[in-house]
Amino acid sequence: GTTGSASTTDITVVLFGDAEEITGYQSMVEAFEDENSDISVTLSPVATQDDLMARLTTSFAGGNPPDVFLLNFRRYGQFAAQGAIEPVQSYLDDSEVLDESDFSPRALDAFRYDGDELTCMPQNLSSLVVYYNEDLFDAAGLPYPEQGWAWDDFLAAASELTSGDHYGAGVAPSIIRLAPFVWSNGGEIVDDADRPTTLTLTRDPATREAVDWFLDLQLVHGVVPPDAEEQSESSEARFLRGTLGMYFNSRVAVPTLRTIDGFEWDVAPLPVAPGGEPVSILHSDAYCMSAGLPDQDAAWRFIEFAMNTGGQEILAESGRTVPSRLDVAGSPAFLEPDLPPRSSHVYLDVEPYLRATPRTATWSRVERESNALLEEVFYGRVDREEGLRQLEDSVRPLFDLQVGDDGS
Amino acid sequence: MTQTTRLSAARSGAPPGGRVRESVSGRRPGTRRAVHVLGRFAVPALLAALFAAPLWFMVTGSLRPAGLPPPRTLEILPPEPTLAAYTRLPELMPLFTYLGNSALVVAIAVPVTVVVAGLTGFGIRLLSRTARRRVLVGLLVVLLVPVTAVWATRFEVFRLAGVVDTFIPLLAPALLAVSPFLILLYAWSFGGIPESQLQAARLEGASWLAIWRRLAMPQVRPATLAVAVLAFTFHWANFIDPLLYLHSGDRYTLPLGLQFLRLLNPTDWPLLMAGCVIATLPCAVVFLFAQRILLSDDPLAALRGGRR
Amino acid sequence: MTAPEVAPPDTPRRARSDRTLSGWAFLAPYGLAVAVLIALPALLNVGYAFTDHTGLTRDPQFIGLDNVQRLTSDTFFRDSVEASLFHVAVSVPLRLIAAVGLALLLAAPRPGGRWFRTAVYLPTVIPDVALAVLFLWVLNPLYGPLNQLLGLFGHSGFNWLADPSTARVGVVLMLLFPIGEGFIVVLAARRMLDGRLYEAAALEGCGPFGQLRRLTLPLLAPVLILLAVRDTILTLQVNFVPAYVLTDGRPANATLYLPVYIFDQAFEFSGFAYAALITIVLMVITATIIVAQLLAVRRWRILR
Amino acid sequence: MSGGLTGARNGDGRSGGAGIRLEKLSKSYGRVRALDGVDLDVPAGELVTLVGPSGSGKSTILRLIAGLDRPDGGRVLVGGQDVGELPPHRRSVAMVFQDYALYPHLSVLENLLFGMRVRKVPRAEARRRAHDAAARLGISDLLERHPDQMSGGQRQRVALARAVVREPSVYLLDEPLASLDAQLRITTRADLLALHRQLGTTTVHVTHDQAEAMTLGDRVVVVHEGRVRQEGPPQEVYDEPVDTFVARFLGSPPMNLVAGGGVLGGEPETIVGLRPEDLALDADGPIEASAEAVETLGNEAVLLARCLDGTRLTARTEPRLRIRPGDAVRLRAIPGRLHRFDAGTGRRL
Amino acid sequence: MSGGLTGARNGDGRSGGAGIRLEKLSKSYGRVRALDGVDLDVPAGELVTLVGPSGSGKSTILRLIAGLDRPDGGRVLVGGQDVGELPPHRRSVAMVFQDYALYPHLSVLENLLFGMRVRKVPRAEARRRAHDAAARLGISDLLERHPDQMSGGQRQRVALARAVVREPSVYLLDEPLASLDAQLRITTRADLLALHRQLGTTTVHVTHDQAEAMTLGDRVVVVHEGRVRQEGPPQEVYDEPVDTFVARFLGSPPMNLVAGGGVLGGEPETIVGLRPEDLALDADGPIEASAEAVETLGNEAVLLARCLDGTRLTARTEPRLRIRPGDAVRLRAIPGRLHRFDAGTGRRL
Ligand SMILES: Nc1ncnc2c1ncn2[C@@H]1O[C@H](COP(=O)(O)OP(=O)(O)OP(=O)(O)O)[C@@H](O)[C@H]1O
Ligand SMILES: Nc1ncnc2c1ncn2[C@@H]1O[C@H](COP(=O)(O)OP(=O)(O)OP(=O)(O)O)[C@@H](O)[C@H]1O
Ligand SMILES: [Mg+2]
Ligand SMILES: [Mg+2]
Repeated sequence: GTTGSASTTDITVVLFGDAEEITGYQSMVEAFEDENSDISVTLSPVATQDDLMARLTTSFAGGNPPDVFLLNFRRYGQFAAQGAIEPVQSYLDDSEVLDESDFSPRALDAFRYDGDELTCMPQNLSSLVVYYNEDLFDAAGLPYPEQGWAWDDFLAAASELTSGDHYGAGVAPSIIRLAPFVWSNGGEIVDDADRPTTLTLTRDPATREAVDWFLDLQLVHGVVPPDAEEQSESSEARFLRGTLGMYFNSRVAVPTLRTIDGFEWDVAPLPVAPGGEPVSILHSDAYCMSAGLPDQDAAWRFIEFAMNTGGQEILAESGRTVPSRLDVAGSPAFLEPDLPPRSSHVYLDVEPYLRATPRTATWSRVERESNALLEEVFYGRVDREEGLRQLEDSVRPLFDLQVGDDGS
Repeated sequence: MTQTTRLSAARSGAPPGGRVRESVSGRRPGTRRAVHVLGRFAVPALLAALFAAPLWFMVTGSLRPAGLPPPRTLEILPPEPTLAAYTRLPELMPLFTYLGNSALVVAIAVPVTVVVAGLTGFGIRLLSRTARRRVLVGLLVVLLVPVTAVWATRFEVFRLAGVVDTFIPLLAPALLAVSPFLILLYAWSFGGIPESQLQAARLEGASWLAIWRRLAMPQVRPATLAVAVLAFTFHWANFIDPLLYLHSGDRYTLPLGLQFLRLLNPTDWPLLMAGCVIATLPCAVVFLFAQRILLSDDPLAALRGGRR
Repeated sequence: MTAPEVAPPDTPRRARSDRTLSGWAFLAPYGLAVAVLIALPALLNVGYAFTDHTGLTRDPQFIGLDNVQRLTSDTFFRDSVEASLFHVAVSVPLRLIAAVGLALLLAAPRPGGRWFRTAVYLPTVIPDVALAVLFLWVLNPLYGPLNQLLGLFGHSGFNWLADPSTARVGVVLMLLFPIGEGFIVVLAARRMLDGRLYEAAALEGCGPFGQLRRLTLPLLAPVLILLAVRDTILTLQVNFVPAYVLTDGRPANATLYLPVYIFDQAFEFSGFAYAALITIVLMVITATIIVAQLLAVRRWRILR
Repeated sequence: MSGGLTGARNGDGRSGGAGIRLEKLSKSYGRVRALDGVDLDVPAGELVTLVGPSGSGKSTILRLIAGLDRPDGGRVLVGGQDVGELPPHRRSVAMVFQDYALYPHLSVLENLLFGMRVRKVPRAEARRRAHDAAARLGISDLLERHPDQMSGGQRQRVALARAVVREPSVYLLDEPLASLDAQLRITTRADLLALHRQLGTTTVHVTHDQAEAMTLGDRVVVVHEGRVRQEGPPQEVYDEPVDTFVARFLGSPPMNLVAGGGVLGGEPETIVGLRPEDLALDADGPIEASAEAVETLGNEAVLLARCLDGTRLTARTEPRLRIRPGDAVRLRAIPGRLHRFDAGTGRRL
Repeated sequence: MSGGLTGARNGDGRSGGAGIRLEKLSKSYGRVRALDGVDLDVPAGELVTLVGPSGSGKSTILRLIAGLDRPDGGRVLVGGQDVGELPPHRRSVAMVFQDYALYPHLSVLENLLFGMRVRKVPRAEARRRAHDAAARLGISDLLERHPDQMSGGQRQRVALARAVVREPSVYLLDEPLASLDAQLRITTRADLLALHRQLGTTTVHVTHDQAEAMTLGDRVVVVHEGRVRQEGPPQEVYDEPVDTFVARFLGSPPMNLVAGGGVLGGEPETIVGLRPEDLALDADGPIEASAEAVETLGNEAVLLARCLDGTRLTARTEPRLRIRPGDAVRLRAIPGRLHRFDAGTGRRL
């Protein structure tokens, strides 16, 4: 808590990330403390988002929540629904440092829990993209993917690249990987984006078409590594080793991919459905403040610093994040022409088309269970029709679950 | 001294596999020898190898060069063993800080565990029969409470005590002797000390605490050794308590660090195995020191051997 | 020092109670720790089971038996109970048999015996998280040593963690290795048996197998029961960290053991009160199994 | 040495010690009545042997004197002072247990020092006393050994030495010879006696071996079922047992007891007793019998004879008899050596 | 009963049993040479007592006969047949251990049935034999108890009963009386003897108690340091010990041995022995001494005397002497009872 002595205030910041990300946050905290000698920050990192949830629940339940914590937009609904988060809207409105218009509207919209007031400050604006191995494309005589390429182009390239222990594409079977394809095809993954009551993978024809296309990659065309192969060597490891043509991931992968020195690689937008839109899915984490603490001032000053140019640049330099501040995102600090990927603008080009999944209190659970069942279908462990039906059926009750006073 | 040797021989018994069976079997010498060697060495060696195998895979897996896909056939040793994975570990995380924190926690928690378990076990020894039975039922109930039931609610206690984000919550299991099982281990061992010894010491003016410290504890050193090893393993491997009750990154312990590692690349096996080796090594070393006594044919005799 | 002239009124039993008092005094630190760190939190937790506490706010409301109602229609909970029961039914006997069998086999003094015992104990020192990571590797369908071993016998192996039944077997297999504690206890107990009894039995015509069946096992019965009870609790409640890391409930809830589900509910899904209720169920299940075990072996005179 | 009864000891702290007096001592363990009104007086400096069958309450008496248990009723006086409220270690009492209760993890020297260490006796003083005691008991060259490296007899002496270093007013010895083998028991018995002569400290020695009781004590106290049956000098108790229990308990083989007198002659309503050594083989003896067995003991033999009326008698005889089982023999009771007891109460008439 | 030596037993399976013959038996445990060429012959039906100090190898002999250990050299013959290759349970040998080795988890009845159950004796037959044996040893009313609910003497009888149900050719008893108290030992000794008379089975009885050895056996075998020192009827061994070891070992108090003869008269280079009972108090005796101690045993007393030249002698005397320590006494050796041994080898001359 903010148990400060007369001169300095202590705040605790809980974040998640891998070792390298944490180093980035560390240097940002140091820069902040240099500028604000009256605030001392305890940086409290955890590895996974699961660990983060455990940490946050314990400290909220124990009455000692952190001042600032980082949450993915797919999880904050759970907290927001119970009023555990102090909305930042009023702070942002009063701020002399930050201005709402500096930030990506798509990212901000994702964090308006009631659709109106801003709940948390999104710090990044990542999205799903395609990383591809230029050397493999060259060897196969394929053109590099470009803006607006279509599903068929993608499939053709993937098939061409698949041979022996080489696979054309790597993608994790999960809702957030599947969703942009559905949206691109004009479908929806839930019946109502604001008050969803069920997944719509089977009932909406456009959705179903996209789902089948996605599943066919593995089940029919075999351009995605099968189950056992994926467990033995992740797609990322394959891509690093140069035996995977294309790899779907968000910006997160970049620091790791930068360790590649055996071949050239770049990033491309998602392929577009026939006659569809170049949609992608938002990946964004935001700084939230705990509700009910006596003094939010220090916490807000930390967020201000992190969201301001200086803070955003420090993180952008790690290569891992796409800054949510559009001015920083457009600056060399992010675009960095001397380090791969050359085409970082791809992340920014898609910004107007970014969409987000529902942000209800139980969404993270829905996603979790769906992913487990989708994996069963994707790797052919269960029959496709049966599997998808089961997926919808078993997940449907989760939409109705009440968490706190939400939904009543 | 003949008396002594015979006594200790009787104490260690003649287990069925040993001397007795050897002379019992009445088959022809050749077959008997074959069966004998098989029973005495081949089968145990096979089982021992089976149990050692996962550790072996762990070590050899960590010695493979990074980035290469693992072999698809069984290999006893990687073709070009390398320590590359180990040198990468400290680059990826503050390995030595984590190790230092873990060491500090263990250095405090293990003695505390031994003292609490020892005191409690001795207390049980002193109680009357009926009281003892009641305490044992109580211990069973304590054992019954799932750990998950207290994780979050304990935080409240720690917050009220103002010890969140210190190492003190990590000592909580030590104050609980890690598990009632360790207390039982002590109670059981203390049961072997004859009543007359306690009374003799009382007569000589020793307080119960002095009796515990000077008489009881020194006599159950194998139990202490066992408790210490088990406690070491527990505290060293403790993942949940640091996750929930530690906040400052620079106080983190090794298991939390291992978690960061897993996130980096879930199939970078050499790196993961190296992390596992580092996490396991201290426990293994501690245990290897203890096994000399703990697992010898006659632990008491082995202890005495160390004493002279 | 002179003796007091008059005896105080309650002279009798003071010497005895001096000892009893000391006994309780020795138990006091532990008792205090139990009260503060287990009893209090656990009671709090039981209280929460009948509220709408989510873990994120601090004003839980009493909602009566709503959570119980929810429990009755929760298919995940049903899966979870089934997974746990399967696990206990398979894992506990196997772990016991392994620990007891190995301890008895390796108890006899023999050259190098210590190293055989050490090998059996060693997997027990592997930290939980490391054990799980290690088994992710061991059970790997393509590179995993287990499938490669099966390959030597011409079997194509399994995709262990992908299939519900093999995933369960995989977890059981993993937990079959850290049996060192039971192993060591049986070893110690076996050493304390009187070698003379075995000679007497041999003289009466009892072979090694008969000695095992008629002497060793009945004599070790109290220890075995203690281990069974402890292992039941451990398997149901504590051993979940490796399972959590290895499979995290997948596939198809096959390994969604109760503690994993409790953890998910309490810490991931903001179902703090609901998790508290499942915790109570878990305790009841555990206690039931233990009582059943104790009743089943009542005639062995272990409580003598 | 701190507190306790040191004041009751005389000058050099070596001779005499304190007398013990038990008054109406009673004690029950649950429903078992271990002691049932025991009165006993042990003058300072005397060695008294408590003898009785197993379970008769001998150990309980010692435990009450030492303060390890509290009596349900009655008083314990040491040196004339009621020690009811004194904890064990302030009673200036040293006890030697049947199993010696040596501390197995300590060397002999450390065993001797243990008590003084916990009582904070200065180091030099403690070592001096330990070495003194060791020398006195002839174990000076065992000081570095551990208990399990010694023979029973050696352990026994260490246990005694540990009692000696306390310089107590009273020694309580609970069957200290029971776990020694026959040969060793005899020599250690002599050592014990010698020690008592040297120190002259009040000593209560418990045994269930009647031979030990006879040879050791200035006085012997026969205990049975929680009561003192008889006390007195050994020979006196042997010669004039107060009842049939004592008569049979002391002496081996035990006294022949014939209800109603039978072949020994006597009134009905009485039991007549005759010790085996008082029954002689005599070709003209009045008692006709046939030999049943002859147990040869080297220096003597025990003849088991069955009289014509079926009474069995044992007689102690010369060793080199040529009597075979079945032979007819004649016996004579040495006159004046008959004991008469009441058939109802068993008490001596 | 399966296999083994039943053939060697005669008709009714009750009398005689099989003779035992040990030839040049030797056995080492590590560096300890437990047996060093033991030759022994036990005729069928005889009861032989093995006696010797602790560690002399008595138990080892039994273990080799039973087949619990294998000899390093030499042969064991039972009923004339080399049993070297037979496992213990085919040797038709029953053993009673010093600590009884009753199965603590079984009731007395189950203890008795145990061996017959593993040997697949029909149920009814087994129960009959168990009840028979129990009746024979007077433990019929203890059948439902567990070993920890019985006294030492009762356990002892159960152990014997367990041996009896086997109906073996040979009984091996390893100090079965050692853990009993003195009173119980005497009565159980008688029971044992009676049992042997009834069954007439070859029996080897081990003890370190010389009194037991003297009274029990048809023959006594004295073992020392892994060798048989002497064997023969008890009285013969007592009267003519072959060396000083046997001389001192049998008899209590032990024989007086005076190197060079001294006050007893004799040549140098010899040791002269005299049993305490052969040394009489005699006012005109040639040996002047002063009394050191008198141990009264009720029926007799032992006088410890120190002669003028410092030699200590013990004499067995009348009980009611009025001699005090320090009194001057005169002693006389009964002529013809002197034993002479070679001073170098200790062997009888
Ligand atoms: N702690 C105890 N709890 C219950 N009963 C006891 C206890 N101590 C002694 N007794 C009982 O009190 C009686 C007297 O016991 P005590 O030990 O004084 O006998 P003892 O004469 O010393 O016998 P022994 O010669 O066998 O040592 C016995 O019946 C015994 O069973
Ligand atoms: N299992 C064994 N291992 C090592 N030494 C042994 C073993 N058994 C006996 N010995 C040694 O062999 C010698 C003879 O032992 P044994 O048990 O035959 O003696 P004993 O005459 O029966 O003695 P006691 O009267 O003490 O029983 C002793 O020195 C003993 O220490
Ligand atoms: Mg006693
Ligand atoms: Mg022996």
